Amino acid sequence: ASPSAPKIRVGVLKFGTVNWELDTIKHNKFDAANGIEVEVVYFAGEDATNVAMLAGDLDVIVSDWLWVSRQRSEGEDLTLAPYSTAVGAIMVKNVSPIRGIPDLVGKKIGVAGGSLDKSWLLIQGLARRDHGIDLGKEGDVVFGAPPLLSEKALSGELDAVLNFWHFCARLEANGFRRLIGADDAAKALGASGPVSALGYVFREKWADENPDAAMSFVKASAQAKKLLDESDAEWRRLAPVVRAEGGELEVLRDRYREGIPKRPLAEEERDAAKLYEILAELGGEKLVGEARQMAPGTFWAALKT
Amino acid sequence: MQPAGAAAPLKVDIDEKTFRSAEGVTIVALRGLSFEVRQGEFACLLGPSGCGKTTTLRILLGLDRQFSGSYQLPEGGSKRIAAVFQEPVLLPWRTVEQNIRLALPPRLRDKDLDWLFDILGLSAMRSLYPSELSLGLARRAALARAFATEPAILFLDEPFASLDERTADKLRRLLMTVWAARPTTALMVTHNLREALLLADRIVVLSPRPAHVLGIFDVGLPRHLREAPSLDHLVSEFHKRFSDTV
Amino acid sequence: MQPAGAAAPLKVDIDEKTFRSAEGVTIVALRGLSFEVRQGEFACLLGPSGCGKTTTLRILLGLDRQFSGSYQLPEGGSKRIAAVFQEPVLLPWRTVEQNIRLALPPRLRDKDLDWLFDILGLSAMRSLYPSELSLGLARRAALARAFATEPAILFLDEPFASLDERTADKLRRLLMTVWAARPTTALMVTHNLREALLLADRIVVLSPRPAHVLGIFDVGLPRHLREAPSLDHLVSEFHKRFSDTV
Amino acid sequence: MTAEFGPDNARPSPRRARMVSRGSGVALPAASAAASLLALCLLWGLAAGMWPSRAFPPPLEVWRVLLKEAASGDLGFHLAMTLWRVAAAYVVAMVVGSVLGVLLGMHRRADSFFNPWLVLFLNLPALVVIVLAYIWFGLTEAAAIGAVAVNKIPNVVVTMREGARALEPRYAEMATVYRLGPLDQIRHVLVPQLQPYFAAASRSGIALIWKIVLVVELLGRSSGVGFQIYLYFQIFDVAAILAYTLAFVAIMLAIELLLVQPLERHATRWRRRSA
Amino acid sequence: MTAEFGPDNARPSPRRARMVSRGSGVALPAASAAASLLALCLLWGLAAGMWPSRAFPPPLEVWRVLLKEAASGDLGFHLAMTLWRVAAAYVVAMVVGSVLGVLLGMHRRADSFFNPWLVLFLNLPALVVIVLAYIWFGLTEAAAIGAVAVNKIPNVVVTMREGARALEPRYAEMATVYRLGPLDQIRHVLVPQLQPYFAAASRSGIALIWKIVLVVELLGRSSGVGFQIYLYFQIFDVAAILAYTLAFVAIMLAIELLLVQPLERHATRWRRRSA
Ligand SMILES: Nc1ncnc2c1ncn2[C@@H]1O[C@H](COP(=O)(O)OP(=O)(O)OP(=O)(O)O)[C@@H](O)[C@H]1O
Ligand SMILES: Nc1ncnc2c1ncn2[C@@H]1O[C@H](COP(=O)(O)OP(=O)(O)OP(=O)(O)O)[C@@H](O)[C@H]1O
Ligand SMILES: [Mg+2]
Ligand SMILES: [Mg+2]
Repeated sequence: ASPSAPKIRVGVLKFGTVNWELDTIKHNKFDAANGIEVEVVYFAGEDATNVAMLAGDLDVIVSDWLWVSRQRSEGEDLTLAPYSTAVGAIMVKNVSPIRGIPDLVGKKIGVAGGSLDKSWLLIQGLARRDHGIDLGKEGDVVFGAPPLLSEKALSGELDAVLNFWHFCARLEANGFRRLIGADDAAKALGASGPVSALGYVFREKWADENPDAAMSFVKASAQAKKLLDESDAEWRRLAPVVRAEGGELEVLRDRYREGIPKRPLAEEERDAAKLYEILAELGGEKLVGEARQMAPGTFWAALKT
Repeated sequence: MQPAGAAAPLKVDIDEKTFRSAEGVTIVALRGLSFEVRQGEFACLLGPSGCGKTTTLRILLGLDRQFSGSYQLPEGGSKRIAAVFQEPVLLPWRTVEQNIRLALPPRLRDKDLDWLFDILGLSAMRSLYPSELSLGLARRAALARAFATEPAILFLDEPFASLDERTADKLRRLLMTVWAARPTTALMVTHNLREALLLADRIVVLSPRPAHVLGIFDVGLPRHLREAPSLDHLVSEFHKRFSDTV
Repeated sequence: MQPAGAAAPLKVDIDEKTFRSAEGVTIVALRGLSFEVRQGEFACLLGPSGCGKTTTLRILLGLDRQFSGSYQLPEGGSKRIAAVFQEPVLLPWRTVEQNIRLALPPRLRDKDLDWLFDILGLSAMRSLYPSELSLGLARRAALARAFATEPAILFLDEPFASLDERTADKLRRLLMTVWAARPTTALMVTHNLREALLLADRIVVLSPRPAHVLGIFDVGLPRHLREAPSLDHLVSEFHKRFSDTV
Repeated sequence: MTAEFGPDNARPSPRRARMVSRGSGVALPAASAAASLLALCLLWGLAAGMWPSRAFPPPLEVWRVLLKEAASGDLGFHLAMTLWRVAAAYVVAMVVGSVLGVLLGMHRRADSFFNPWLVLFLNLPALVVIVLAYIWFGLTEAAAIGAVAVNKIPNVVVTMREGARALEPRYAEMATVYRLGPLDQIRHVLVPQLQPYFAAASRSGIALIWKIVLVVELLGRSSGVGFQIYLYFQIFDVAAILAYTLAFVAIMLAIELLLVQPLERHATRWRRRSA
Repeated sequence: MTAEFGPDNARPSPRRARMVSRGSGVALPAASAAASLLALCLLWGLAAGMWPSRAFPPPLEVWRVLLKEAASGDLGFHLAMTLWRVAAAYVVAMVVGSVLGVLLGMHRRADSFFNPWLVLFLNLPALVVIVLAYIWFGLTEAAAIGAVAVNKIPNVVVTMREGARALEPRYAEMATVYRLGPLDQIRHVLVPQLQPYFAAASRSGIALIWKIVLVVELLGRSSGVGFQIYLYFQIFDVAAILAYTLAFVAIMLAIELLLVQPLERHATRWRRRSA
């Protein structure tokens, strides 16, 4: 990068999935090619990146659109550019007798991310609509930290686990299968296609002041995604960053590729708004605050043209 | 070993007792200290300040085991020991009365102690905490504790210091009563020669540190005859024998 | 207010001092206690145990402000006060020597104290901690502390209790030397009448609690004449005046 | 340590002091606590007014959230769950920690052997203990409480050990001479001397336990204040976080003022009050 | 409290006791610490052998990870960052906490006013303080250390306050009478009496601070042991978590054995050793 290239501070989890993409950008110098310099700041937890963003320490983080919408409706000028549509899923062991949602009744289900997790709400909504089952009450639900729940699923203490997508992918490589994904639930509840659960989040003010830099960053990201979509060699290079090998790496690779957003932004935004209403219904004020509609501008307007 | 029931004496035979101070100074407190007190006898330890009297009592009380030599406590009925320490050592978080009752064996805990409080002038102080007592009152409470336990062996370390003469006299009489009421072997440290001559059967005179026995003074006179003039006589007799020490 | 340099006395005028114990008992320690000690005079307080002597000293030392009445300290050069408490009150975490030097005003901290340690028999104990002293030695250390400060006012609460006669005598002489060396007003509590008659210019005799002054005994005799026979005479004279009290 | 009334007053004017009556019933502490809380709220309100920020809501907003959560019953439920866990872990940690601490403080040999273990357990991060507990004993209540207790025990041990080391030997000697039974020795000699250490371990203990309970609930429980706080943290609702926190603090404060302080005043009434 | 040699021996046989030489140099503590650590490792190895689990790796595996992380320089870097934060927060918390604690312990009136504030700060979850600090002061080192100190100060206050309450008034009175200067009073009268409380606050203090530093690093730092531990937690690499933990514990242990214990032995040498 030339010394005058605008610097963009991106906060990520060091072992998180976003870092795979950023590492690809840095390694292949996609940032320099687009006239920017990406500075990666590592954090140990997702909440840490959120705090850092609100504390004004970073230009870009990755978070979900629901969070962005809620922050927007409370006055923060955050906005987002789609990053990935990959979402969590309920996983059960290959040999498990659980075949569908009704089989979950009375089973011990681990749920990562707490009772207001988006995936959990959607799957609950589906269960209620299609099967008349209140999973929250009729299942033996345990909330907990994602790595702990994964471990507990492996050891057999949990009958099923709803976890974030990369935990699911690793489970898949270790004898688990998907029972139902949050994307399936979203579609069943009315979404027309995959919605980016996660996006690059930044302040509108920053984007307005640095429109080229912001746009260049999105471009660099797209280039990296393209490379990751097409090159298995790049994945082999990434293996130490991903901390996976063999079958596990392949599953992670495939799921990652499936999660690359491909739809026009306007479509995604429309589906997101629809999902928001559903979620507002399911999660209530606790989840969304007082706003019953997704905050306008949650998706970065500049990408629509 | 003596046949049970025989009157075994209190026998002290300490070769040496050495302290090592925290700063590394070595202090020989006792060397070659040996004496006997017959059962039921009242003995006094007399010796200069810092010579090792308290150290001797602590060894006999079993509170200090790091010495060379041996000792033997007199055989008696209850083997109950009572001690009046040189400082009162009352539990500050218990009232005077609680402090005294606590020292009693459980079966005596509810015993009537009014007479004792009365004699000691503590009746009004039963519910006070030790920090609310004058030093003299605290000493009296410590004496009350020792007397109340009806001991078979009684160790007293300057029990009547910091008391006015009148009170001290009253308490000496009380001590005699308690001691005479049952077969009690008593060993008392004092700096007051007249007191020793008034109370003791024998006086063990100690040398300056390291303490050993300089001589033993047997007070032949029966106690009821130890009035002022004969006491004066005893004092001068004592001074004749231990002219250069006390 | 007196003109500067004039010999203002130590004036005590306490209407009442009442304690309320933790258990709610009210104890009147002093009532209508008033006496004077002229500047440079040596006075003794004599009174039964628990009457309120220590309480009086504590008030004069400024340690207890909850009383009604007033007092006035004598005017003097340095106004430096020294006190020997009834218990030694040495800092357990400092050696004997450190304890003594700490009490000195900074300019005197490095003063030569060998003579003092010598007289008090503490030379071998300079580096010991208070818990390694016998009670008598600890008292001597507390005395050394008071004497070393060259005070203008000296308060002593039974300084010679738990010392053998020989040591006590030596220390009494030392006290006289210290007191005479500079204009010092001294007030000493004691239970020992002979000691009081030997040392004091006047003896303030107190009643049992609540303490008030029963009478004042002026010892007319010059100090160098207070030998055994004339002391005996003083004792009987004192007893004649205060027949029913001491 | 205040020497304000030392005898160093230069003017030889007569000193006068009037008797002061000591009226220390229950009214005074209550009034002072109320004044204190009011002052705190005022300060908070002022600060929140001066630097308005979503991360620092004013007291009234927190109060509103508190009422809402209380009305919905959530507050009561989660608070009760947390309190029960705190109480259980507290009892376990104080009992085990006090016994171990006193034993170590009294036995120099054992202490020098077990001290490295103590340092290890003292410095094991809560995360490690909690995760191991959940892994071994399952995602159960017992594992949660046990993990919290294990986190706190070393702290209690360290404090009580200092207390045991500072014991006055004369009282133990008196007890030996007068042959006090073991129970009497503990009750009348040991416990009163350890009281200040126990009070210190206890106060900072409850606080530490509650903080660890929060982590435990975050990592593997489905109820409790910690669970709720984390939930609200994810949507960055600081007012709700503070509402839950303050509800717990209020209960602690009530226990402190109504139970602990009167008890403590009673237990230490023997101490000479400074004039 | 052991009355093993009370005078209650029923047999009137002569009692004998030999003088015991007290050789307590440095060799003994070192040997005992080594034996202790060895025993711990053995126990751990045995347990890990009996219940093999990914969550409970044997000591050798942890040792291997430790060496690897050390060789890569990561361990050294993160450890240094954490140690510096712990040290800074420790100094701040102990100084501020001790001063406040002693003042509150001595002034009953101030204490009863500020006690509710203390209870509040004592029970504020670390999370709340840390997030507020980061939001207000940015993700800076100062905010991190300040947040940790604020978490720890109330604990120090509570312990030192107990110490100040238990002060022996006679020593202060002696100091007043002999007009010791303020510095002398603090150094010779106050500090020695508070030493056991300081030791307790200090030991459990370092441990608590390190635990909060872990959280601080998790929530907003890009270095330090806490950062690493949490990273490894996400991929559930318990061996690495333990390696980092034990590296810190080892340093604490070294400080304890080489610095704190000799100092403490020196500071408390005046205590009458029980025979
Ligand atoms: N723990 C200790 N460490 C070092 N020296 C000690 C210790 N205890 C006592 N000593 C020393 O042993 C000697 C004898 O002490 P002890 O208390 O027996 O004297 P004492 O005869 O009772 O004197 P006093 O009449 O003054 O009470 C003293 O010189 C004292 O300094
Ligand atoms: N803090 C207190 N609370 C309640 N009562 C107290 C307190 N301090 C002293 N007293 C009482 O006041 C009275 C006088 O005590 P003081 O210590 O002055 O006696 P004293 O004349 O020095 O006696 P002694 O010769 O025994 O030392 C005693 O009855 C004592 O119980
Ligand atoms: Mg003695
Ligand atoms: Mg007195």
